[in-house]
Amino acid sequence: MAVDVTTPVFEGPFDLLLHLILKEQVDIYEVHLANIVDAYLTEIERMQSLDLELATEFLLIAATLVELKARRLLPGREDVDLDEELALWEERDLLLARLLECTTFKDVGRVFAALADDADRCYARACGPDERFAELMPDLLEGVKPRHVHAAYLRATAPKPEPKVDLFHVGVIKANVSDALAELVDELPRVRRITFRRLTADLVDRLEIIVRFLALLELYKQGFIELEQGQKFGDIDIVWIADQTGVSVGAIAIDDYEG
Amino acid sequence: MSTQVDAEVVRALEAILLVATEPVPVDLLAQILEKPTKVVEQLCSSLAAAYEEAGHGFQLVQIAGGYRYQTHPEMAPYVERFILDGQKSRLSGAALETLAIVAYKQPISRSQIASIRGVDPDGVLRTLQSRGYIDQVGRDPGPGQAVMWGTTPAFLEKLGINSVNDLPAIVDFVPGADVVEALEQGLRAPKASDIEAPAPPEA
Amino acid sequence: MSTQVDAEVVRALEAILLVATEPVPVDLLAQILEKPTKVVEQLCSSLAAAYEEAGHGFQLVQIAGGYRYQTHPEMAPYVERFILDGQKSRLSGAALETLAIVAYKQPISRSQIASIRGVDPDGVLRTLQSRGYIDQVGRDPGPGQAVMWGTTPAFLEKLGINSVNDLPAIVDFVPGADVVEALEQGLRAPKASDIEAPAPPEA
Repeated sequence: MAVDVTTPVFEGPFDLLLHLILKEQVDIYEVHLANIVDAYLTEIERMQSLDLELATEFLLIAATLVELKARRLLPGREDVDLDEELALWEERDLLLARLLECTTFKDVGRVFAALADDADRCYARACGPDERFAELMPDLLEGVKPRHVHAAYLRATAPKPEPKVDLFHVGVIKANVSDALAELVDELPRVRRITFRRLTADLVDRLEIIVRFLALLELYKQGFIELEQGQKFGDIDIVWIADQTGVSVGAIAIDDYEG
Repeated sequence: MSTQVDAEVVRALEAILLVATEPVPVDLLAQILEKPTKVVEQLCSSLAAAYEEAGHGFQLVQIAGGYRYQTHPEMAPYVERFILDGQKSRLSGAALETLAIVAYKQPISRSQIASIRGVDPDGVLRTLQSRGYIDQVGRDPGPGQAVMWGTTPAFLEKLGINSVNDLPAIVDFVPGADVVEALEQGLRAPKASDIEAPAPPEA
Repeated sequence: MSTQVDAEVVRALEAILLVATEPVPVDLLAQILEKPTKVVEQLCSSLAAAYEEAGHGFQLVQIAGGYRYQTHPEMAPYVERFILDGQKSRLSGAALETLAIVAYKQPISRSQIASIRGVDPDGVLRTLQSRGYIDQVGRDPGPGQAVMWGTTPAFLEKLGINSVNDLPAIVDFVPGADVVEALEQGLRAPKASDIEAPAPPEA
């Protein structure tokens, strides 16, 4: 459950690359290679023993980038092996194709968010027939015995088998302020105004809600957002007031709350 | 008060009454709409008359201390046919689990249920309430005053027990064999046979 | 068909839809009303238009393969004041992207999703399934028999659309020439002649 909210700053290699190439408007060769490799290594560490196939893929992409960049740094190399060159271009085309697919679905995701935000403003009638029709209503508990209720309770409260290796890193909840910031600067300019309750409705872990709150305070401190609370214990309204929509996380200096 | 303003208040009235699952007292409507009770009372009763006049298949009626939408008595045969033909007749697994949580942990708030089940329980709670298996049994005295849920006498009756104490006791949980296996499975590195070839990228 | 008869059918429609707890397919309405599906479809859509025209606080909408009553979006502030506990859950960016992939490529396996997103999708898939937005729709007939995922009616309701066919065409999202070029540019291995002095290495 907690998984999709502990989003790392970049959701994997494509995301990172897209960010570097498109949002930062730089070409890949002007970016610190070390940063890319670091980010990859972090990703790989995060996914440790989780999915070899994916980890391998990270490495392949990283290697391609290293190779591409190495060429830029070695101008005028004459002794290029043609086969090697072609293989590299093939790899590059593949990477380009996948980046395009990834960016396509990122855009669709934004449209989905807009559709869902609109749909969320409508509340369906779900009252059902009134008591005049009670006798006609099929009895949903037909055949249900106390032991079934007992079994259902056990099912509901049993620790969920999570095919995650988090058990090995006992107690480490992967939520930190910079991750939360990254999500917020992507999301808030889009929605403009939202209540804190709604913003965190998705989160189950208390720590994640707290981290989200700290990230908001950070944004507030730096003048990106306005916070309003009408009454004690009332909803906190969050309003994005910064002009820039493309605020980069790196631009926001944050206090280190971790550890 | 201008007609313009009234029209907006009437729209809000319609929206609130549409989602209400039980009759809404005029006082509460007045409070939400920030209008005098008398005005809201007046608007409700004209709205009810307007519906009747227009010949809708639904009515707005004053009942049990509040207003609610209900079907027009003349439409009862259609409603009955719909209930008999069109309604699901089994509780989903998710609904039964939620019902079980309410039964064992009552009184319990929506957010407590959400944190046990890990998902938003609103839809399921509505279904269970509309079937009369659970009901609101009070409010949390703490900040936020969350609605607390509990099971109804009808629930006990359907299960053939006298009190929730007659449900099988919950002992300290020991994971079943299937859960243990699933947990183990999750920790195991994937077998080669589990891994598919990645899909060819599409441009 | 006379207007008289139509009026009666419309009243019945209103009554049935008022008691329904999920969108009612036109087929089912037609069967209960004993009218041709086409006629019922037509009546539903005129009824929806009539409500909108009259400026009611509720709407009749076609969603997830059926018709349902819902509150008008403009009334959301009032409704939210009324249902204090009714906050709807929102989806993270990762969940939305994954949902987008499943919606357009269904049926699709976990590893196909992974290869598009470049990250392990298990956690997100679990969340989406527990919310009821996606479900297992079968197994890949190929070796490994991977579980295949697809979207559910709850997904359609969440997005407020009637069917996946109502989703915008995927070609509309394929990045424009400028983006493709920027990506191309970013990944281009330079020809020797293009190269000026290399950027100074940064610390």
